[in-house]
Amino acid sequence: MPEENISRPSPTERGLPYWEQPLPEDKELAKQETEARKDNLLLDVRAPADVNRYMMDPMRRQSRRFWVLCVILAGGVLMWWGTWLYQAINGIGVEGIGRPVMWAVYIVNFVYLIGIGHAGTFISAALRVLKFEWRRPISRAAETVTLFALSMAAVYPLIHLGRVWKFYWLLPYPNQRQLWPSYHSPLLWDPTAILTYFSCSILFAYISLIPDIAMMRDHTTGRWQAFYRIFALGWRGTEKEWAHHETTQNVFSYGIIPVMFSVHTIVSWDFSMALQAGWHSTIFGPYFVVGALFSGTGAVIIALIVLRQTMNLKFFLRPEHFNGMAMFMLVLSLTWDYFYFNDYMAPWFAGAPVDRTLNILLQSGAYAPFWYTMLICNALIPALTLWSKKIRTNLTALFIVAVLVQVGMYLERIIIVPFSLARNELPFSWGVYTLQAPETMITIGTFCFLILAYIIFTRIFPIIPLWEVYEGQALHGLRKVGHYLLHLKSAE
Amino acid sequence: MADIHLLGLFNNLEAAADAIDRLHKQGTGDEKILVLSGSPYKPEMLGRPHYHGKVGLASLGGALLGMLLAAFLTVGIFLLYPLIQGGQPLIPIPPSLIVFFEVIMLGMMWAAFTSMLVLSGMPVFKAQPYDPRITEGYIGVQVTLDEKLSGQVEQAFNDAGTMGVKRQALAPAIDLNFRRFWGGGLAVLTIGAVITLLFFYDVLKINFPTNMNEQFSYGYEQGPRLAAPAESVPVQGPDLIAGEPASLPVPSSPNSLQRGKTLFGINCVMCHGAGGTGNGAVGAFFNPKPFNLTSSAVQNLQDNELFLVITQGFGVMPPAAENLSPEERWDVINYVRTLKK
Amino acid sequence: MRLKTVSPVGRRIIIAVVVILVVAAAAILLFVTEARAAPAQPIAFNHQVMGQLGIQCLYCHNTARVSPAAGMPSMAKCMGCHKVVDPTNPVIKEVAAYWDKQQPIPWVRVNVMPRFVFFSHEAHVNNGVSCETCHGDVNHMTVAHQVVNMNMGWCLDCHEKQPNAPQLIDCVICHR
Amino acid sequence: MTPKITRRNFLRFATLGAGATILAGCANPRRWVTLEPYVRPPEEQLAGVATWYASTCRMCPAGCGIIVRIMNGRALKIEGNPEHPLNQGKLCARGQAGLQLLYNPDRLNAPVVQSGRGSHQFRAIAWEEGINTLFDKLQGAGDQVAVLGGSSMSGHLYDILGRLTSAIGASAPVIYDPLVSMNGYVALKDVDMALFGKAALPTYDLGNADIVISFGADLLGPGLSQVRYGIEYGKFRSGRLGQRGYLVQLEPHQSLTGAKADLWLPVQPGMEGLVAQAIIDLIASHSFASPDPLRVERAKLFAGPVDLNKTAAATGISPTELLHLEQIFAEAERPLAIPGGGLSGLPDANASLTAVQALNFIVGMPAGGPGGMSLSPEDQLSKLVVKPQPSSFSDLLVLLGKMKAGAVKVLLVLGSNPVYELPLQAGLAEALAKVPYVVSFAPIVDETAAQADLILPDRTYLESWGYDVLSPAFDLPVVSSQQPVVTPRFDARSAADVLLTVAKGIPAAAKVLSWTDEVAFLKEVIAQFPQGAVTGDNGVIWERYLQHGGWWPAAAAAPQGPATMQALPPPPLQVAAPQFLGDAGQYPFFLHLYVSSLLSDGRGANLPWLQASPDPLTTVSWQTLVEINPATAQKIGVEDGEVVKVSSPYGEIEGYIYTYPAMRPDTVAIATGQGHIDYGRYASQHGSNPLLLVGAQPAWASVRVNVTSTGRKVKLSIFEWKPGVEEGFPNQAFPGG
Amino acid sequence: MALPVHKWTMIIDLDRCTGCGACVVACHAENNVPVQTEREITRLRAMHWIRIERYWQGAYPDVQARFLPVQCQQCGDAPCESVCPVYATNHSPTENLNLQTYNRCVGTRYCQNNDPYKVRFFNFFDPDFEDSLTNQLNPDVTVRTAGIMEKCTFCVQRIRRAEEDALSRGVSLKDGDVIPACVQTCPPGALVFGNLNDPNSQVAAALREQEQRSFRLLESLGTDPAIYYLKGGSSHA
Repeated sequence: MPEENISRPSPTERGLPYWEQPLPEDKELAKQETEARKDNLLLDVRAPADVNRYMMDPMRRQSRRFWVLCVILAGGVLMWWGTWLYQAINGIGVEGIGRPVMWAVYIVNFVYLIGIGHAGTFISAALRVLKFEWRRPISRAAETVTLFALSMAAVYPLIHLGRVWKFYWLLPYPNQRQLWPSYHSPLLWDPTAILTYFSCSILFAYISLIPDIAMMRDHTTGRWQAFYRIFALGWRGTEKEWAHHETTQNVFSYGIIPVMFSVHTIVSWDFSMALQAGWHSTIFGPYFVVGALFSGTGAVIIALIVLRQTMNLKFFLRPEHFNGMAMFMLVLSLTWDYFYFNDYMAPWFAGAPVDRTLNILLQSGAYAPFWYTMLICNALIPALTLWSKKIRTNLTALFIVAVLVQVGMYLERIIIVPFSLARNELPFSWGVYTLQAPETMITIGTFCFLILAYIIFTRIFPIIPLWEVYEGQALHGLRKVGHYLLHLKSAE
Repeated sequence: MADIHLLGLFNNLEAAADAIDRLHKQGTGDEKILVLSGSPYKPEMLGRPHYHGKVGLASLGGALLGMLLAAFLTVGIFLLYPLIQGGQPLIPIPPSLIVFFEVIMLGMMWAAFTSMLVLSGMPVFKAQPYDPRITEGYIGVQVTLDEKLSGQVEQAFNDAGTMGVKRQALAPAIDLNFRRFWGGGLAVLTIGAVITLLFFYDVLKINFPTNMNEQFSYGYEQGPRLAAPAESVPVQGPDLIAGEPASLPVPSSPNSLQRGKTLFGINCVMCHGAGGTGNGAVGAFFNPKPFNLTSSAVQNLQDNELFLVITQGFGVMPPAAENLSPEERWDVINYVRTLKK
Repeated sequence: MRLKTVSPVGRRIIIAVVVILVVAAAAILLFVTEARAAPAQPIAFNHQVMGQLGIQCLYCHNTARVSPAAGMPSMAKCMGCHKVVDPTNPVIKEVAAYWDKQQPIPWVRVNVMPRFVFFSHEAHVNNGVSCETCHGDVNHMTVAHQVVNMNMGWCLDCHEKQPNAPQLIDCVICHR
Repeated sequence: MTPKITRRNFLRFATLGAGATILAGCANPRRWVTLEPYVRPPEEQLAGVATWYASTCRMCPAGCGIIVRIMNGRALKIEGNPEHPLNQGKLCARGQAGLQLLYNPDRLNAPVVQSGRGSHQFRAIAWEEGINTLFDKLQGAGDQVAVLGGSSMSGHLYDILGRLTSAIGASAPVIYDPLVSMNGYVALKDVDMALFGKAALPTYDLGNADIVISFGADLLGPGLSQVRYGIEYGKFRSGRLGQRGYLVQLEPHQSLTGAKADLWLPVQPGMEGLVAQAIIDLIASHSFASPDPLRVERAKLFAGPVDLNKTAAATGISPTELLHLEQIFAEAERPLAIPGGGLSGLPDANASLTAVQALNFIVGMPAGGPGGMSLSPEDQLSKLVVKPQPSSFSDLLVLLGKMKAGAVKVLLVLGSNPVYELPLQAGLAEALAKVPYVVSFAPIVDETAAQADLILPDRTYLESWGYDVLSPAFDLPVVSSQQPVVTPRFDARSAADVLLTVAKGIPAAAKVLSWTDEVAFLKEVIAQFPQGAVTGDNGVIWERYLQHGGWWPAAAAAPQGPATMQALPPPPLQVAAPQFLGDAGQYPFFLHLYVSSLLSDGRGANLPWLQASPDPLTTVSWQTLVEINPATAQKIGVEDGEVVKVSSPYGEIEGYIYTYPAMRPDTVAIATGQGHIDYGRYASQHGSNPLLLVGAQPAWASVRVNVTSTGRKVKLSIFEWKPGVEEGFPNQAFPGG
Repeated sequence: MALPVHKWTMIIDLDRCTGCGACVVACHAENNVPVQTEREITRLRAMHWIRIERYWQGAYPDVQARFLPVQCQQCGDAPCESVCPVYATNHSPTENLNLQTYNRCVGTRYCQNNDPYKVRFFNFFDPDFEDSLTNQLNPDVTVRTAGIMEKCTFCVQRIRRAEEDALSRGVSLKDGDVIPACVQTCPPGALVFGNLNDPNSQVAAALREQEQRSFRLLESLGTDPAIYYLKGGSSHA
């Protein structure tokens, strides 16, 4: 990985940067400030040079375990491609679907991954709009989750096509047939929304990445420098550049939030537009959005914890971040409870025949284990644990909770897609879905790709937006109020 | 004397601000000064005027483009090939609204990104006055002015406590690479689009392998053509039954005569001639010559005999059974009767 | 340290892309020739001669009037005339050879259409669509070849012009 | 369907990548496909235009008229012949599937000799060699030749066989297959002979009846004539506006007819006769306001003392129900009693059948009027044409005895598959072992052909000539014509032609069989017919006869009136409860053997369409089910899809449990048809053959069995979602109301 | 000249239907519907464009089977159409049929999810027809390959053939000129087919007479099916 190439100014040179001023003489103040700095990144000022090093050192040094992991994941990806080829050659029948359950794991993965892809943008955009300062170090890690989750989610509709080699018929391109795709169908609202969301997420992530790529360019030599130079686009950090940079980021932040909401609403419409018990519900839009944010936040927490432990980012990722994210997840969990209760209550009360059949199936029937597990993981566990700050800041506990949330949300999608499809108005055509090897392998393979891409990304690009950290640190100061020391943004 | 760039580096904000103030005192205008930093500072911090970008405006324009595209995707497509689905109106409003929203947002954000690059002159691949330490927290103050004034500028920098000054000759005002990048990019896109369209419209035709363009079933004229079972009789019944006179004469109605005329034109004229006088172009090859259908020799024949001739041929005359169904043969016979002089 | 000038990467990219496109286009041209070329027929049949003698298309391809398929004339029909007409012609000798062996001539289809398209000759021929509309001026072709690549858009162009267009662009008109 | 990589798959694979696409595009092998003209165009065969040929269906003995859609010389679709008096354009599932018999991939493409019976070591030979071998063997055998045939054999073949055997002094051909025996053709004829003085199959005017009591007769199933009774049933239900017949079905296991009945009574197996007799006795003793006072008089001829409670206890039909039945029957205007084929499988078959037929006698036969039972009029043609007459099982045993005694040198098997169809007890195996030479004419190697030394593959009915005298013919005596609708696709020759050729060499036979081929023979036979409805104005014109699909008179002959019947003294009537074979303790369940409505007696098992179509009542395909009442299943602790062993005193088979709500708890029902070991790829290795459970054939309906679980379970290849259907509609209401 | 607009309609008399299954096989023969093996059927992949649903009514001994033939209802307002992203299934304004264009289908299988009658069948694999069995395949109907959804079309190939012939002969279709394979073969005449726009057609007459018995399957969904069922009558004695 990239090598240093420049001489760093020594602190002994005259005129230290203002943030390297020594601590106050007053012991009490000094103690308070050190305490505060431990928890709050913005108060723990370091020279940008050191910050750069904190970020770049773990990027340079790869343990053997890392490479082994990469090889294993790559194997998983190959398995996915092989299985996909096998499925394409023989027909989709290698999957376990049959009448009337025509959609199964592939769609479940699609919905789940789209959901994962939501938190990233939300954290970096919404929290930016709301000027949450603690978002700064974690925003890029979250955005990256979005990128790769979305790229995998976008693959699943193709995997589940019966004739994948005809996928281009779903695109609105002029052709000799004079025949276009039909925008009557939710299946075309989907790609439109996902295209918007995916491309804009990429651009959004890239925009905030440019100054840091410039940093990498300045700190590397040879091929790597050429590589970074291309992507830095000649960034120098002039006022003009910074000004455009900020406006663009604001445009994206404000623009991408409604898109994000629309995307998962439209995904939910794939189901709620259908005349299918368990699907045909008006609450599905917000219900899916919240579910998505819920699982997405969990996924980001998992990513952050892993990053912090493996890449030694203790300087950037501090308890305050996990605390905030965990609180956020708790709120989402409660919201999810609310929406799910809505979605459950109406059919229960109305007691439409098929809905009742379905409810019985979930509560006391064959699918009861899944249903109860889902409720426990999504509602019970977060509500019980995340109240205490101890748990919120205890990474192990938080990690376990986040993983359980993932399990719960995945089960939720399974219950919605294949389980609902198993029942309809004519009992003669009821059915069941049985999982088969191919879709299992494809699922595993795609998740391998997701992880592989993520960890390689973290080794090539700074996973922490360093310039934002500077900004945060530069624009903040300390003020003493009585004996308490509080931090504030400097005058704007 | 040519202008040059002078880049003064400062390791803290105050020093940079100080330097800029000194430059101002020397009468160097803000337009000549440029500040480089590793993280965004408010220009006011350095006593610089605020800069107003046009990115917002550009993104509005993008939104408009998006709206046009959306209009085509929905209304345009629905009208181009009007197919009814599920009892919905030809142009369903709510789905169209979804598409409008998404594509407008798409246009807005893409425009914002592009305009950010273009407005700030990126990408730029030429050498610029720069120092890597700027991403280490240093502040760079770049002054562009006449070379002979460089002395006092350096003086100002030193007084403000610079960490070093870099001089660089002025680069050409316009960046060729910049033009190449955007122009070339556009060119590639257009060329690509045009060529793909040629394919899409079969102007350049690929025999794209399609499922089902070959079938398991035997096509209408696909070999091997199997003969009909010998001696079996189809439901339509045989044309001629041994010992039975050919039955079912079609009465000579105007319709029948009209059909007969057409069929005569297709099947008989080339030998028997338009007037049936036996002077057809193909007939010339035959020996004996084709009969003159207007002659009494022909006209005196019974209907059944004519039917037999048409069905089985006569002498060198080939049979017409393959071309004419029994009813059609009667039509022709009716027409031939009208040729009688 | 000194500043390096950056090599014009953009130009390289452009050149690479253009080269690829040119190669692709060249490759495609091969298929164009292949797709439109007249196939080699077992018998060097010459429509022009028949046209000059004023023989109607529907005499040989008679089922076009009554059936979806245009129909190839039976060997009996060929020999019906050619027993007498120009029997010494070498081409007709070949036909006679097939006839003596009582084998059908494996004619090669010129106007190919996928089997999932159900074009009906009778519906067109009996409703004022002339053979030339789709097959070109075969009467003056020495070697029959495809004049239009019959794709869906080409069919639609005509169907949309018809008075009962909204019905004629129905999918079921061609696809079953 | 095991996924396999075909060329199409390869193309699809190629199109996955664009680069591969271009390659596949230029390498697309069939860019130019050939067009093949006819050398000599057959009359009426234009490219893309369908031709229709009329013929006769041979999938069962009923003999419906069919028309076949031919395009490009290939048979594409079979439909009923709308002109045909029997089926009036309609057809059943088996008739529709005949095409797959014609194009069955397992058909023999040449005569074969087998080295070692059952070895499947077949050697293809030339037809001349085959025919010569047969000729030599026949000559060597002298009069020690036996013929075993199936009931759906063409009449002219049966005629030729008859003449051949009688000429060489051999015994007449034996016609046997389970379909006719399980539908009681023979027994019914005997009973009609005894009762009405005419050995003909009864026909029931279901369409015009108002009260129908069916004693286990599955009219709507593969019985006497599924199609005709289907049509009649349509009339019976709503043919006459406002009128709707009332159908009572007595049977232990609900059949299609039971499902459509207005009243379904699960009678104890074998007790239908008792019910019939009880009704007679009641009619004699009561005097309801019968439209016809004669009925009571006639009833008295048969009546004996009646003990309702005893009958009720024996039959499982409560006294009130018996009274109800008697009342509606006696009071009805045009009542009808129909005996089921199952009765013929009882030890005292004739008594039961007589009891039921006596009911029809009592209500009186129609004098030209609608409704009631009449006797099939096919005998009006007996002078001109022959119909394969099913032999009784005793005749079959006689033949087997001769074979065992070594008195048969050559055995010819045509259109029948005894090795599969006969129970082990019949001792066919050792009988065959005693026969030096066995010749089979099966187009597909079935179990019997696998035991033959020489197979001369016959043509399937769509490729061959023949005629069929309809039996039961309803109101018209009909001869249905059979002609090839396609040119033979496989190198098979019609058995009749083969026999005619062989007969040339045998002096005795040559005298009586002088025709060059079967067509000449048929033309001669048909020419003697009187003027018919569609066969031409003066005499019978062969072409018209073929064109319209047969010969039948223009007007219906008057059905047999009551007068002819009263002349006979009715036989004494005593129906006894049947003795079931097998000890009730060891074999607790009655075995209810029924003919599968799709595979019939197993002859349909090699047709994929019939195999894969769901059975109407269980919706299961490809498998053999052991149907038991859910309560019973719970009692003996088995559930759906469990593999069980069904054992009778005579044998045991394996089957899959299917809990069937509409059957008696003390009964086990199994359908025939599956369990082939040969007979083509679609038939073999599917299910098991319930005929192995049956002992001495006459009593095939009176066997007890036991069901024991093997512990294994399988997935039923079932179309319905069984739990859902048992759960009922979510809103608990059948859409039909 | 505008083509005549037909409203093809089928009437299914549940009282007449004997569940014999002739229609099922007739449909296989006419429409090249592939045969599913035992293994595929156990995986819930049976394929029959028309199926006879059998339900049980009552409890032993008063239990009876009820037959309900179900095929594509050719809805006037079909839920399955509007969800197809490629117009593979859409509504024919001329025939008033719910069309399935096999060669356009990409196999999203959304239509089957959204089809309340579950009468659409998906080709999970390529059909395998034994060599000689291909002789029987109907050249007027496309043989579907893997990944394609298929369903009952009211034998639209027969409808089109009749219309093309009528058009080329300059005559108009009469009632009974077109009947699907299932209707043609049904022995008890439980199925009746015709053009409802023609007041003299058999279906129109039957609907007028039997109106009190007629209902449509899952009518409450508002799909406007083109198949009318006649309730099973009942008689007492």
